[in-house]
Amino acid sequence: MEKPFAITLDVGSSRANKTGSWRTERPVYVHRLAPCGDACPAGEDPQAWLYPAEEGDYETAWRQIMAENPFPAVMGRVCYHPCETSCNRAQLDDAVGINSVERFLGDEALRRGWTVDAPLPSDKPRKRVLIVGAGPSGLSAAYHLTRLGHQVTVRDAAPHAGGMMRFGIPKYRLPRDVLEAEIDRIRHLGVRIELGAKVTDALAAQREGNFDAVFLAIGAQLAKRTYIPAGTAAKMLDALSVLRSTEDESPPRLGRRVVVYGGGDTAIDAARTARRLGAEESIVVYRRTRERMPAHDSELEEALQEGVLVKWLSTIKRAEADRLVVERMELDESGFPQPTGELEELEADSLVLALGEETDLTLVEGVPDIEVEDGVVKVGPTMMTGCPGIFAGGDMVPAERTVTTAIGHGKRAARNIDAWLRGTAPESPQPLPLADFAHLNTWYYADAPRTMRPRLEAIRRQSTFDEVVGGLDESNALFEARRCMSCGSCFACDNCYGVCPDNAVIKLEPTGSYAYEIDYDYCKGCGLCAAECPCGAIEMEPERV
Amino acid sequence: MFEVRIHGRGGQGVVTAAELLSVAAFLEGRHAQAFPSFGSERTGAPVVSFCRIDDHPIRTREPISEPDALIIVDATLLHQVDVFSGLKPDGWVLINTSKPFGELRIEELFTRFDRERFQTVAATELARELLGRPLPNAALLGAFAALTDRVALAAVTRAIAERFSGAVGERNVAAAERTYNHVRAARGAPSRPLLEVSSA
Amino acid sequence: MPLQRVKYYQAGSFVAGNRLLDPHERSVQADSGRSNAITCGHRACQGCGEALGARFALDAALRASGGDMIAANATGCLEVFSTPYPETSWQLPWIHSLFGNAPAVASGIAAALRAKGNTHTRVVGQGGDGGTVDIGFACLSGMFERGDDVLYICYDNEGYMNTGVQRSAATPPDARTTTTPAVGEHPGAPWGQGKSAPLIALAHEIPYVATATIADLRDLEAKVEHAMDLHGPRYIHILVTCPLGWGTASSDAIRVARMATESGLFPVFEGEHGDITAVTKIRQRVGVEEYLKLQRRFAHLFAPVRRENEIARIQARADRNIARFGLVEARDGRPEAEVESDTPSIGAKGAATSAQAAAPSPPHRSG
Amino acid sequence: MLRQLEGSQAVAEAVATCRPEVICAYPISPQTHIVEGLAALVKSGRLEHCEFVNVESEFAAMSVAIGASAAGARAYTATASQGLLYMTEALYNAAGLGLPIVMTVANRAIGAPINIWNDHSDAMSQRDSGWIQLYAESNQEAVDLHVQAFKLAEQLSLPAMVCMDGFILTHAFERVELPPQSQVDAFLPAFQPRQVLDPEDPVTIGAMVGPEAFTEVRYLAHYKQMQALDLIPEIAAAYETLTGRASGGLVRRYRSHDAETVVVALGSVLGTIEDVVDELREHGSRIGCVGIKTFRPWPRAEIRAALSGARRVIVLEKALSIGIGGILAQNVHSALEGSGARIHTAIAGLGGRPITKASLHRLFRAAAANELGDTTFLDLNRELIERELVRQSETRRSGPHAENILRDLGAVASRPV
Repeated sequence: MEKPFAITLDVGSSRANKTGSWRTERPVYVHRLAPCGDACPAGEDPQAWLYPAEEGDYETAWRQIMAENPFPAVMGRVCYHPCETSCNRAQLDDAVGINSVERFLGDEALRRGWTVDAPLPSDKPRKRVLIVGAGPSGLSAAYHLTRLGHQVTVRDAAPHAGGMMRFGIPKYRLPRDVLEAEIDRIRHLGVRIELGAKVTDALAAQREGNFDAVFLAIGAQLAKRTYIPAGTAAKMLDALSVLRSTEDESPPRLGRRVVVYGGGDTAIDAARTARRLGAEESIVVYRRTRERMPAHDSELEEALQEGVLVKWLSTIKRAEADRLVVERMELDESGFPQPTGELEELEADSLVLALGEETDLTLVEGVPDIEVEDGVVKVGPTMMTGCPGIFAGGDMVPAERTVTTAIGHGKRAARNIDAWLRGTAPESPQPLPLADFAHLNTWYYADAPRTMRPRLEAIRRQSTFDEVVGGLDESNALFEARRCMSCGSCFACDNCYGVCPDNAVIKLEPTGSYAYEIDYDYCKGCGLCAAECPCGAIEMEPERV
Repeated sequence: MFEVRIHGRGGQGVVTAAELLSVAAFLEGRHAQAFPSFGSERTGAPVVSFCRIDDHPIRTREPISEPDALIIVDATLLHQVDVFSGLKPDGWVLINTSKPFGELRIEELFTRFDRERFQTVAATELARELLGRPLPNAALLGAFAALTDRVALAAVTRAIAERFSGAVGERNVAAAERTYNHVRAARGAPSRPLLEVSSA
Repeated sequence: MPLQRVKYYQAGSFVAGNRLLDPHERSVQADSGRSNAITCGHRACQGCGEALGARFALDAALRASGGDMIAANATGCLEVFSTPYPETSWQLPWIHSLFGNAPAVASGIAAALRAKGNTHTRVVGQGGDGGTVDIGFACLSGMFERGDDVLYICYDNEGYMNTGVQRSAATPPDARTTTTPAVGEHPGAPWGQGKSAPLIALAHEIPYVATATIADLRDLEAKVEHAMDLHGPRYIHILVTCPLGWGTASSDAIRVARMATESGLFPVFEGEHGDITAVTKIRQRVGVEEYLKLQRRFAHLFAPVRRENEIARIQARADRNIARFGLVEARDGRPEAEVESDTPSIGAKGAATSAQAAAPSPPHRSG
Repeated sequence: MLRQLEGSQAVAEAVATCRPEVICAYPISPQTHIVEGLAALVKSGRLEHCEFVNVESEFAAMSVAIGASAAGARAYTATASQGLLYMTEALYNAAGLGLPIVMTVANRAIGAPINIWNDHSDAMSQRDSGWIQLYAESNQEAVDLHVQAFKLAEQLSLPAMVCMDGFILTHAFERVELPPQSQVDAFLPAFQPRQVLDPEDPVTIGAMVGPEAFTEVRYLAHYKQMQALDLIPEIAAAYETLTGRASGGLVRRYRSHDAETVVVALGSVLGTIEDVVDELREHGSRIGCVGIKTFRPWPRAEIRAALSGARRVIVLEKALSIGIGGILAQNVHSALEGSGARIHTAIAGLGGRPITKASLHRLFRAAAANELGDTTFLDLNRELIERELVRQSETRRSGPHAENILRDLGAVASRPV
């Protein structure tokens, strides 16, 4: 139409006016490390696999886990999930049930028979690696090394693979078929596992099999001892052998009243096992208080629910056939238990000692330059011992003795062994800034309390070795996955796109690393996008003026 | 040019009377201009309206200050308002009243005006009788036509009929004819059949 | 379009978008094909709540009308920053006439469309609180009572910001403006003045009245969409924050609006034909102090001396809203008004109970 | 068709034949009968496709008209006096936006003191609003001007105001020829807006314009209005060939060609003046009259030409610009600059005071006898004024300007009728 001058204008013409020049700060999309990933000893990034899980793409999610950890189903059962302890959502309502989702994915993979492939034969020469110990650490290393294209042989003295996962963790926490299935998956990758093959001399074994590198992961199976005056009739066992023999077909006879001496997870496992073996009374005697008990809370809780009793601040002075003499302790100002001299008697048919385990280091005795301290082998950041080509990990190196840590060691060792074998520098990725709670705008997260995993009613637990903790069905696994706040990582919620008063956020096609782009021609730098980003994935940077 | 001034009170149809008169003249093919004494008078207040009739287009817009004829719709105004102001010596005066002249106490006027040109008519009474309402317009205009002979009864009745449709119109027409004949009779002229109206 | 409410955050009603929903179920502001009724390059201040509110509202209206819409705009910030010659930010047919006549101009447009037998093109009038609540109020009321087919949207930033932050009838008590300066014995805007335009609109018994804020854009969109489903006069009153006039950080624009509702100072409700039909419950109740402290226009309440009485008065004002409108869901599910207060709830019983769940998400609607 | 009609009714009928699509109405005397008439025409269905909007004020009336016109509808409204002032802001806006709204102004005085009767103070107060102002001399001309006004306004995309004297014309019954619908349809095409709010082709109307372009916008507005000076005569001529009636135009001369004294005036008083001119001519005085039909834009050249032969010009006007005097007179002055003609201003008919032939006779004779001052207040009650001014000067001494007014007091001071 023939428009009057100046009074009537063509629509949208203000795009000629680049208001970006007003800006003193510019919004920038960033990626921060979520606390869960930061806390995972196995180096998983839970958020990364929860993301596809939210969309119901479970296989992708599972493969994300498998890139870091070959034992999702096991993890989903035995991991003490530090990820959940550090989860930001815990400060809002409850932590996201990362562990239960991981278990759901692990089980889903087993149910559907998803497998991972070994890498295609590449031009780089295959190296031979010997791994001593078929526990979590060894198998994890074997898995990763194989996927990195190496030829791996695993040797273990035991008749079955799994190490502590099998002999240290009772069935009711980790059903064996699940364990077997995940180990088989590793076998099928082409890992050679030789059982009942004890390695007594690491160097010799390397020479004979001319392996290019060795990874030692034999764990710690020697029960620690302490001197307790005991009558001849007194029945004393150590926790590991109780658990181990429970695994065989000849369970130990413990009697009606069992006392377990110690405060670690093994002690609790032994006490719970005792209940299942028919003990009417299963009492844990521990010399400190609950706060100082090394055993994980969830374990203790379940034990107490099962009727296990704990005698705090007590040490055992003497053991008789049917009774124990116990001394009451009290903590001094430095928090150490001191004897009080007050004695009392405790009826017991057997005493199970769970005072920790030690590593049998005979196989490294001949190895030069290896440093041993406090009964464990010292390793560097690359998991290599003082002796070039000899790496070590798991319970036999200084670290928290959990399956997850061991699996983490295995992965780290594998990647470094690969680097060492190829004569390249060991990997050292730039650590991302942490996405702590302060970075989030939690208003945007709907109230969604955690779904509790179904518990077997306590009564059934006391008599059977059925699995105590059930899994999630798909709907509540999905729900749990969607409770993830995606801390520090854009989840394409469109808030920035929606709240920009200047329409200066461009929404990109779903492909590409970021979902959006700032149009700096028009962005005035008001900071609304950053303030209203739920997950702290936008940062305001001062403009260079 | 023939100029008529109509005096009455708000609500008595003074303005309508002037309009009808102008329409009657228009229907005879002549030029006419009717307008009220502009204002916001309310019911009961003395009001004036004007009507000019001519054979040529009327240009002037001034109020009529020297009328050729007066219609006094409300006799109580005779001694309240100077209704006769500017009336031409030979001007016509039609007064709506049932009283005889004697009771109007206007004898002194006849020193200045022609007694013969004064006429009373009981228009309101007639309206009450015929219309059931005291609206004397039609009756007055019939009488005015008879008195002044400046507009034909036929034109008056047609103007009335155009303004008031149906039974109301017929009764008003009847009222106009009654007073027309009454006045002619009173003035000694034979009542005659309605004239043909020259088409406008 | 019925709004899907999934409890999970990605699909929840609190974020603009949701990669887990079908595109047609996503909010207008999440749609990469949204109309951007007011586009880039306008000269609004950083973090302008009005620019934001206007795009939310008009994009939603445009989508509802299939792009077949005309807007009339009152004088004010919105008009000035969007159309300085030679550029305009509007992308729909838009007219600015005067400060006080936007509702009447809209009426005229609607009348023209009626006369031309055009039943499809929709008309929206809009202005700030000054143009609506003050100088344009007679025209607004006239538009209401005549039943003209116009959706009128008031962007309420609680003052005359365009002219430099003077008091309007929508300025809250104690707020500092340049005509109610923070000096003297009673600094800031006086008590016992001002009016509630939404409630007055409701009193016209028009088909639809709603309040909303830029802090809950899905709710805002849902209300605009519902209003567009109806005909006759409709009124939506949107609280839009003004970083300049309120003395807030530009990045706080939405946060402050959220506080306004969560404190109870700005009740979010809907009404039809004179009755309140729905109330948005407070989700995370906060004291007014948290809200006031974000704004320099209330700074004189906290320094140099803390004015306890004033703060308490404002809190009482919020509490009264909470009681009157039933803004808080009590334990037993009954609105707090009925439980804890003897103030008669002005929302019909139905209103309070038919209100949405604890989250500030729009009520379910179809069509 | 010839009819004996009230002016307001005639205008209502004429406006209806122009097929307006939106009519806004807010009552004010003496405009009421016009919108009442239109309301009936719309309600009865005789005027189709038209929305009659009862608004809450004149401000709203003009605003609704603005919206309607911007949306492409032919919009009409009517007002007077205080109403016109109340819509002033919107009035300027309609002109600024170039919206071809047509409005009848039933001219009436402005208070205080409140006064409902006729003069031109209302329209004159809006002479700078950017609206075209046409003044009707009779109801016939009022009818014809409305039809022409729509054509003019829409051709220029400018609003136009048809001014007719309140009561004197609006309430007067007289013979009027109403143009038949077919004639109006032939003369006035459907409204083709120059700019329109159309979702198919969206535009922003009413942008904010700063110093960089405002002067140009204003210049163009002025330029556009001045185009009416060419267009109005064309339209009037076209209308005359169609209807055979000479109405409107810029100025109308009456026996002024050989006149020494020429009276200049606006609106319905022209008829009375023409009568007086004729009467004076019979006594041999060479007097004539020039009627201004278009006051805005100001037809400077035409008026200068029309008054070229005059030795004496008497500007008779129904408005007073307090603090300076005549408004029309100032405009005439500007047109006659350097012509040497003596110009008298006669302020008459304020607040409905009748302008009688008698008074005009006295005025014109006084002029002929060189007894007329620069500014005369026709029929001013001199005794009353002097008494009042003296009383004031006694209580508080006024300056020499006030004294001058005493001296200026019309040489002619006759008793009002």
